[in-house]
Amino acid sequence: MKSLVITQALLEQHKLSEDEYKKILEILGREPNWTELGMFSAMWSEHCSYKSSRIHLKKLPTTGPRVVQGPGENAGAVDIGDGLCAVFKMESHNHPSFIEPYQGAATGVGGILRDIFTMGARPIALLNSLRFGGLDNANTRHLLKGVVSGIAGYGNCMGVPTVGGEIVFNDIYALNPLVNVFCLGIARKDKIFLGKAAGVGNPVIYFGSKTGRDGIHGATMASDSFDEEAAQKRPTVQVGDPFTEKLLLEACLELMSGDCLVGIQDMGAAGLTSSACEMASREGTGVELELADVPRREPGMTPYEIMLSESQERMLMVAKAGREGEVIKICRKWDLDVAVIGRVTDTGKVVLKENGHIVAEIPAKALADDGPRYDRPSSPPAYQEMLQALNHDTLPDVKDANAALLALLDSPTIASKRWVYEQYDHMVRTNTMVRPGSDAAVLRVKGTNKALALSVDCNGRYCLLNPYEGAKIAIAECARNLACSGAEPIGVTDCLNFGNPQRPEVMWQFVLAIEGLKDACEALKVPIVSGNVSLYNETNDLSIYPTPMIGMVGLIEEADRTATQWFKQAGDVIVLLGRTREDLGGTEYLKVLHHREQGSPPLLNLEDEQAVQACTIRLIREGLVQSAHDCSDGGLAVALAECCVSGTDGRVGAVVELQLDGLRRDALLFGESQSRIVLSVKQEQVEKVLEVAMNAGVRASRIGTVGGSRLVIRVNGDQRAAGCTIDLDVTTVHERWALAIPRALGQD
Amino acid sequence: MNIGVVVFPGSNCDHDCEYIFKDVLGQSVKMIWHKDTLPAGLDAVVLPGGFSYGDYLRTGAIARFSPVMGGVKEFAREGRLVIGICNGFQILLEAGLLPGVMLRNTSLNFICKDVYVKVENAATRFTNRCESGQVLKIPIAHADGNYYTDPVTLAGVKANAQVIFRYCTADGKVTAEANPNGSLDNIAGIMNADGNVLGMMPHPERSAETVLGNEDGRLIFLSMLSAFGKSEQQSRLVGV
Amino acid sequence: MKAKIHVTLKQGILDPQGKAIEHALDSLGFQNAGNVRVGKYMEVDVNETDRAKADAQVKQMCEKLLANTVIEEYRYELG
Amino acid sequence: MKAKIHVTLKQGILDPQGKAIEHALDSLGFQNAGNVRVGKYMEVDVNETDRAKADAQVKQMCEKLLANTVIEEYRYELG
Ligand SMILES: Nc1ncnc2c1ncn2[C@@H]1O[C@H](COP(=O)(O)OP(=O)(O)O)[C@@H](O)[C@H]1O
Ligand SMILES: [Mg+2]
Repeated sequence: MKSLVITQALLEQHKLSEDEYKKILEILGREPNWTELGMFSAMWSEHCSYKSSRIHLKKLPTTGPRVVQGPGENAGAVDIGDGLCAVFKMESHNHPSFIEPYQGAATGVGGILRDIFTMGARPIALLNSLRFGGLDNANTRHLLKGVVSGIAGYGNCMGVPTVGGEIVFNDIYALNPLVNVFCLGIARKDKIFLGKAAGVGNPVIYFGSKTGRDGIHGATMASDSFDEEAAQKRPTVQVGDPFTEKLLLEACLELMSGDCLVGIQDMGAAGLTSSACEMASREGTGVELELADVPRREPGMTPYEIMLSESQERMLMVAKAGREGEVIKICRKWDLDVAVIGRVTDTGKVVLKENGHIVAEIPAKALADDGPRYDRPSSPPAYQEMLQALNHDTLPDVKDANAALLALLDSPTIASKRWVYEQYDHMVRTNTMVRPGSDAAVLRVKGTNKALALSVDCNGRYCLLNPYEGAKIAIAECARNLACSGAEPIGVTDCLNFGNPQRPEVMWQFVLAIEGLKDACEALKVPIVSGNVSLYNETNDLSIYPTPMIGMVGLIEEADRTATQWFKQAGDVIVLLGRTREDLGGTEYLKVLHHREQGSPPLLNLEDEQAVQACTIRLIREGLVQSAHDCSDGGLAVALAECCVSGTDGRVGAVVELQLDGLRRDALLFGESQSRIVLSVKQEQVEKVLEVAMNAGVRASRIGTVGGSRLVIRVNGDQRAAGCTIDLDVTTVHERWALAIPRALGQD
Repeated sequence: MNIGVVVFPGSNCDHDCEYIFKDVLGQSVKMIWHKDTLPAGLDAVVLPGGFSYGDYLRTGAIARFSPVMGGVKEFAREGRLVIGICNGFQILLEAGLLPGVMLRNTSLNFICKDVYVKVENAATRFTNRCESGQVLKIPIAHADGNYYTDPVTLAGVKANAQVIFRYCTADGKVTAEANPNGSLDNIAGIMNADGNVLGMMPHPERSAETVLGNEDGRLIFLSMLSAFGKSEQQSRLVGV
Repeated sequence: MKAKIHVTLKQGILDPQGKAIEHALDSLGFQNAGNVRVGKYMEVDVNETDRAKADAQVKQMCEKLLANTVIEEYRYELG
Repeated sequence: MKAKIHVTLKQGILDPQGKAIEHALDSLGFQNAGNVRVGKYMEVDVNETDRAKADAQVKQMCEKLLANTVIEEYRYELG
């Protein structure tokens, strides 16, 4: 091994601290060479080692009767009965998407898909959570278009439907957009594959695309903040090849249907380095690889480059000794590069050779598991109190409620996302019962009577104002979206997007958010089975809002017992479940109409939440409701408007009468009190519905009737002349809501 | 009925087509790897949707050279039923089994949504269970569905009643607004002069079950069964 | 030998991509840009020293695969 | 003036299309074809008689819209 002079600059370039370097010296008992330094740098990056978050993530509830695989593997798995598991995970591709939106988002989709099918699951659904700056910014429009077509380009080509997601626009994300993708697959419970290098002597096989010089050190980049200089650097971008990934998917599933595989893992962040050391570390074995046998796209690649390349669409697997032939045959059938590149050993080490000469030798566990771990200091930001202080007396109540409602519907965060999801194939595989456009997507599970409901949610502004409550609400809202389709939540995945953990205020947000997730999951009895942490989301010293994105999976026992959010039939009665309070803090109303992002987020009582959800699920299962929609951004008025205009088969009006009961008008109409669901119910079933709710301890009020061509919301019986009543033609309401995003994009 | 579904590298809707014919309509289905030859005894061949060869170069351009395509051409020449859906349609065009080409959608975007199509010719082996002029709601999902051909060919296709589906409004008007992709003459599906090869961009297999909220697409498959001489009762209908 | 191949849409065939680019250029302030046509450019190494043979091969590749001669035309240089 | 613009992938960037075409050529019997790279070719009319001005404009069009300079490079001729 060549010796190397380790300089301060070299360490900085590899983002290793002096202490971390000392630890490396201890582990190796000598100086690392260039390749080894690179491997430590990648594996000990924040992205791969979770060094700032690990001690906190331990607090999350990860067990439950349905959990088949918790965190630690490529994805989590929960039992859905019939011998099947739902396998799912969410992941971020924020930094790459900022550099090159199309390829960044596309390769994000590629990565999460591989996480799912390496587990032996066929992916059946994708969702995405996106955060951008305001659409009045040309670069944001460019990013949005690029990201959406990148997600579409990859997912559509793979034949995996993108069935839902969410998008929020806020200037805080302008220079640090978030691109989080969620994928769910179905596997047989007894055929789940894990990433382990078991069986000394077994062959280690590389397959997929060839290795090129793409994205070397992507993992380290994802663990870095951005500044103008970094934007200039523009490291080699990874280009996705969904066609090859589709072949990889089919080849994997074909390989897995036999019994020749022992373990398998995709080469994601930190490429061959992470897959090799993690597979060995999980099993307590070692691996020895011959780098000359790694299929390569470019001549002259060094061991350093081969080990750290993040070329896409590659896999590493361990097969049973003597079964190499079968494996190779299947890979060739699918036109994939394949090569036996090494063996499993009992040394506990990752040993790399180049034409027989050792070029690196590191204990696998040291790389994969013994990375640094920090309990970073945390303290609330100085501005926190100021943020939370919101004196309602300084806010004039709403005067023109019509205009306020239209302004909210025109806010891209609230507006219809049809422009986005029409670019996604959301129907391929013919499982999609409820398409994007309702609270949750619903997919039947072929071969069973069941269906799964999926939703992703997070309100970053709530999390900024109160990280604990905000995180709780993210879980509650996600579950509520599932409840509106009649599904009981069975598992959670998360993607925790935060700023720079070396800032105590960011750590404070992180620690509190974890507490919130924990309490909410425990109350709703739903485990977190997989997840991802994305830190250093800051640009020019400005951190994003803490954004712990939540993806949740719900089970519907009988596929035909589900509901959608829009009103169905004139004459149906509108019933509101839950209680409206004076919750104006952190609302979209406050932002859009008063240009303030301030106050305390709405109060969430987990017991009330649980009761409302259980009640809704029961009502849907008993076939007692025509539609169910939760109140979220924009409050009750926006929820009612959406019920009127979001239907797939046209629009319908409604007449609603509300009582102030001592509330402000704006709080009543646009406040974002939690644990509220708008139902529509056939006339003859209203009594029954109210009775079920009463028995469940849930407040239920009859607030109006579906029908006509106008949305009318009267407060305390007031008339239009008073200027407070909402009275709008549904065509106007629809136009404002449906075309807001295309309108905002039309500025180009 | 014995159905063969061809699997190209990158086919996506192969399982969906298999599901419709086998699990929903109770027919026997064989999946045919594109490097294999067509097995004997098939009554119809389906070229499914998807992204064969990633849609690289041009949609369908590489798939048309797959070894199986020789057999498919022969099968078509013998007058037996071939249906190409979406990417399958694009492959049929590139292979010369149907006239014309597909250009990018005028929006340049991939579009996935329900559209309405009007049945222009109900006297075919693919549409005999429809009424002439009937409007069907069937989803599309493509980026290259903008049908084009030269005026002479178009005139021939029209004169021969080979235009089977046109994009239309919900009440059956063939208008520019109802055209989702810029397709010439609102064409959504055409067949060959002999009437045994159909290509269509909309996906009937996605709208053939009540659980998915729409059964209009089922008429296409039932028509094929009828053409083959089986009534709906005879074919074991699995109620889904 | 390296073949440099241009595949372009035939005159008179609608070019949706070209149109979209023209529109985008326009709204970016390039009002004097017009008539945008988009085609493909491909480079292929042909392992063949005989020029005539290489030429025949490239022509065949174009005819068979690289261009759809219903709507596209091609030209190439060998070098 | 007419600008003829070539946009190609930078060296080292994966070219999935090129790869697939190469594979297809191979199975069509063109075994001696290799190293296929696919790019775009565009023609734009620039309504401008001053050559220097036209040049500056085309360069800007490329930088701003026609090429994605993160992964692509461009060259053009004016004529
Ligand atoms: N990025 C996206 N991709 C796909 N679908 C989306 C996306 N963003 C929003 N949607 C869909 O639009 C609908 C409305 O989204 P949203 O307003 O976030 O709903 P909710 O407030 O109930 O969570 C949902 O059905 C959602 O799945
Ligand atoms: Mg909702």
